[in-house]
Amino acid sequence: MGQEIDNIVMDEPKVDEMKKKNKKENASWNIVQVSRHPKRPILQDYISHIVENFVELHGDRYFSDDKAMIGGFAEIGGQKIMLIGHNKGKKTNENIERNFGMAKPDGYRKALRLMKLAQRFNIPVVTFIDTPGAFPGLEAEERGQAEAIAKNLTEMASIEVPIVCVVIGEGGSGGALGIGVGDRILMLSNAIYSVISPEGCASILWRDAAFAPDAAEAMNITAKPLLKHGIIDEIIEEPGEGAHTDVKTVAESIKTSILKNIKPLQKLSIDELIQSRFEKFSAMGKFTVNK
Amino acid sequence: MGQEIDNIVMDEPKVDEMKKKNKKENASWNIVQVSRHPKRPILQDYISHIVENFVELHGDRYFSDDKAMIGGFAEIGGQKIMLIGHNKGKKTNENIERNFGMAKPDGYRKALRLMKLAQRFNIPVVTFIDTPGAFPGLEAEERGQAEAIAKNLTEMASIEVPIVCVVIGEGGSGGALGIGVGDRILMLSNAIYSVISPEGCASILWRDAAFAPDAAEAMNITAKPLLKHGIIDEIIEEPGEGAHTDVKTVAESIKTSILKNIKPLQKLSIDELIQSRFEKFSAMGKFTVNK
Amino acid sequence: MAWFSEAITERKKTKKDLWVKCKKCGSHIYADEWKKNLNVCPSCNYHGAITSYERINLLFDKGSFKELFDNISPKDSLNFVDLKGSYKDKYEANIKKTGISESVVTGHGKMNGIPVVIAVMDFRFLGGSLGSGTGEKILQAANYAHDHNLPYIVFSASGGARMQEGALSLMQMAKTCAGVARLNRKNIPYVSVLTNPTTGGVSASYAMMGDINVSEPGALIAFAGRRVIEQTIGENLPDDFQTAEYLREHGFVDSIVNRKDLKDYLTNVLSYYNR
Amino acid sequence: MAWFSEAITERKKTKKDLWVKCKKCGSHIYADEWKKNLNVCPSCNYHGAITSYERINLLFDKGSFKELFDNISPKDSLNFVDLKGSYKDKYEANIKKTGISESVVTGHGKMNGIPVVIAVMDFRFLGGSLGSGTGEKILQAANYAHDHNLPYIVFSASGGARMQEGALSLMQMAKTCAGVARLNRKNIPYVSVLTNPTTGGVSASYAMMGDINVSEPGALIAFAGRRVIEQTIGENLPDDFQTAEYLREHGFVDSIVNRKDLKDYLTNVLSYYNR
Ligand SMILES: [Zn+2]
Ligand SMILES: [Zn+2]
Repeated sequence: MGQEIDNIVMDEPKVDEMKKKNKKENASWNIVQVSRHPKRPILQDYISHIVENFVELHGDRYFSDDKAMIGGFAEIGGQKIMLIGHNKGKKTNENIERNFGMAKPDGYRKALRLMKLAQRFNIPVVTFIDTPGAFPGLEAEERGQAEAIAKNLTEMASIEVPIVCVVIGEGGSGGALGIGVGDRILMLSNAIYSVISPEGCASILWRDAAFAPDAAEAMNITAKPLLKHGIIDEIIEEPGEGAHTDVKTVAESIKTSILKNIKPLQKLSIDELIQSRFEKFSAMGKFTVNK
Repeated sequence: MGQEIDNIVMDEPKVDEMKKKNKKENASWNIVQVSRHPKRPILQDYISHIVENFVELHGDRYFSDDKAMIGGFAEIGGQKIMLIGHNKGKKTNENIERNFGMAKPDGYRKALRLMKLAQRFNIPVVTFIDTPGAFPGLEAEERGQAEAIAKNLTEMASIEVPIVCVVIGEGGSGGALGIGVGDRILMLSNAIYSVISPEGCASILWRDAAFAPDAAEAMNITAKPLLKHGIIDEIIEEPGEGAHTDVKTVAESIKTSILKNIKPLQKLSIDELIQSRFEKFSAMGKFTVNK
Repeated sequence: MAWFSEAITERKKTKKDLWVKCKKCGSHIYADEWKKNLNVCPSCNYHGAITSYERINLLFDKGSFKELFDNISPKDSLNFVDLKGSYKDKYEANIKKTGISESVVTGHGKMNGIPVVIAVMDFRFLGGSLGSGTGEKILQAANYAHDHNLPYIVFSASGGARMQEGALSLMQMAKTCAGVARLNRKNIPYVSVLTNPTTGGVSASYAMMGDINVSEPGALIAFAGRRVIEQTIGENLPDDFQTAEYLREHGFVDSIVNRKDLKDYLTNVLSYYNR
Repeated sequence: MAWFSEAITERKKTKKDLWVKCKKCGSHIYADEWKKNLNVCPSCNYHGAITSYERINLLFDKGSFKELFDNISPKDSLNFVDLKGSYKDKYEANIKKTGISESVVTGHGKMNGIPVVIAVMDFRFLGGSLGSGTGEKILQAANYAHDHNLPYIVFSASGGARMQEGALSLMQMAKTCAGVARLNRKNIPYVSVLTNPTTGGVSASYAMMGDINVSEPGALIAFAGRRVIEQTIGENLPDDFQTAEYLREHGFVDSIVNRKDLKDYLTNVLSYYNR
């Protein structure tokens, strides 16, 4: 039934083949492991490597300063930007203070405030995505986690400066997308970006979280298929076994890629920029168009 | 020293005369008493008398639905408006739920949301002011009472539809002004509008709250001097002993005055409207200009 | 996204009976009476599920509704297979079962004489999940409203994003919100009606972005699932947590309106639009 | 508005001494050292009061500051008389005492080469209260920034609105914010620096509306007075309640910056402005 509106050919394994495979050791699951590696570089690592002048700004102007989401003025290779990103920690106390990079509504509202400030100052926004997801807690629901994310998705569509997003680790669902609506979406080669965690998907569709590797593979959460599907624009290759084996090199690659991607966006008029961002997201998704 | 930039002549009593007066029975203090009369009509009374179709809307989209501040679509004499106002109660339980008309930041943010909605729908905003002041509590400070009021003052300066404000009872300080930046400011003849409560002023400048009547008189908090000083534009006369003696009549007067004042504003272009509102508030204040 | 399988199962149990058992109060109601009462329990006002077309019939002036974009249906672009089989088999079965081709029906027509564009989600179709086809239809309808200067109303009923489409479904959140953003910039009213349930990615995108957010009584409106939160905070949640009433209290829903009153409520609200 | 009389009294006590006693930690510091350290306690980093001109000297490149609107002073338009006498006598004494004509000094100049417009409140003048003259100067400076496309910086230090001018002083909150609104519409940066104390009507108007809100350490920033709140809620408040640090925690202050670093901080921030 119906005509396919896109020409992307997936070289997915056939169902029979999948059933034969050892589910625990597929390529996607390996990448999930790397993306969650305890030594995986976090935003603060990249800031210390590539940011020349970070003026951190605080607060959403409504309720709090969410430490799971940081941002401020920054300079990268002479380019002034508004830097915004999920703020995971490494040590236990850091992770508690930063809530493991799971932002509350306050974090998303702070991010939006800084984007509007970037608009006022006329500098590009660069976001760094690295979160297991938005915080699933009582106070987050109570203060409008859904509203905060939804508002960012809506407002980011109209922010009148270039937005470049970089997925550096875990791109967990709506919590990732909440700072992920941009003109260019870059992604580290061992990062993931997914509608639901592999464990969550497995526990629903396989009725057992142990099938997470299967879910990871099935959902196409790694950079290569996401590039094919038009969800990201560019893959930033990590060296060796992953970013944690050579932070300096991967930081430099991120910097180069950001600068390269900002440049052409700065040549667009505001109308062109907004229109092309709208078209970019309008084009996302694969569906059947029936005659 | 200096040249006076305005020509308003105040017929205030001289200092000596004031000292002779019986402070407890001055005209201002009498009006304070009427404005706080337990049977003084509240916003809900006027709504039931003059509003034909009230669609109450709820919530600030951040934290709560503050019951001390209400608002929604309304029709007055065929004119569609966004109605917003402080919501005092009469019975004890009402007053507890509505916090005696003392709004929290959530109330001011809800008011602003509704004003922006009015702007989207292109209908005038009419606000009703009746509050002892913004709520002075821990949670209000914590959630940014100052920010919420300040933001309303700033944003109301740029709302692109006519705004008419009516002071119907107590116009208590920043909590009143937080919904009081408009193109036309109307005031009931027994309402008050003041920078600080007479009691508060007396306890600071007279070191005794019992001097509230003196403070009330000294601060010019009643409609007539406020009209002279250009702070309000029109006095709506109350019948007999005050609005509580004839709610229906005063409600009709309010309605007539609102409709009369909206009309010319609707003929202005957006630029003219914003510019004239800016000029109106720019002109407020009396100071000396030295040569 | 965990709710819908459960909910579907419950619905199936009562489907072919002459009686409907109210999920909330347990009353048994004649199927006819249930239907006549718009799938609302006469005892406790529980608002049961309703199909897209039933909803449309309730809302639109007779004969005025024209469906749009009904040529769009899902696509299994990931060749997604889970324990129960392929996504393709699943959605094809859903198309057959429901007679609609995606989890939302879109179109335009008149409500009490007022022309509007509408999107009505259908929970029967894969739990109302937000797939690429869903997002496309919701965006196209928004664009139609934009281009024709018509108010836009979306009725949500959804378990969230459709995970069988991977991140493609996640992106529908951004895509649909981009449509809302365009309406905002043109000052075209957008009213969101949140019905039971509106959860996950749908709550965190267009459903929460109405100029006015309306809900039916008792509707579950949630970003994270109740059980996930209980695990996170290790304590029980308030009884009314994540209900429409709770959300109104916390500032995210403007009004809670009974199903039978929604048509008049919506047109009353839209009568204030003055551009 | 209750704070300032008290604060002034305390200042007077130490004014003519060779020693300054730190209000926070009680250390005795040589007046010379205190001054050299910009009125900041070397022991506990308490940021003491500083006059407008001292502040301006700290901030502006040598010889670059030009004062504007210094012809404006208060007016006793209500013929206000309280127990201690008339408002007119009070402000005239303040003009004599401070050598400035209102509670704010306005002007323009260069900070590290960057041209800016500035308003610096002076707590010595009637407790930095917001009178009509204050509001007028702050608005005029905003208009100057607007017309010349220059960033605007306001240093606040105030007990709140000036009640001796009645509602006229209240209206200065709206008037100054209208000036901020115009800057916003033109995308001209506005930075607010909140110093000790910034309270009442000043906190609830321009002081809280910075694109960036900066504060000096430990500054009291409050809408309602501590005692009023304690009466309202009938319990004690947290120790750091209404400090700059508390406000940063709650999302209302971007950065807390030591006095000596403020010039570089502000010009660094403004270096990001790209219009
Ligand atoms: Zn029932
Ligand atoms: Zn000290």
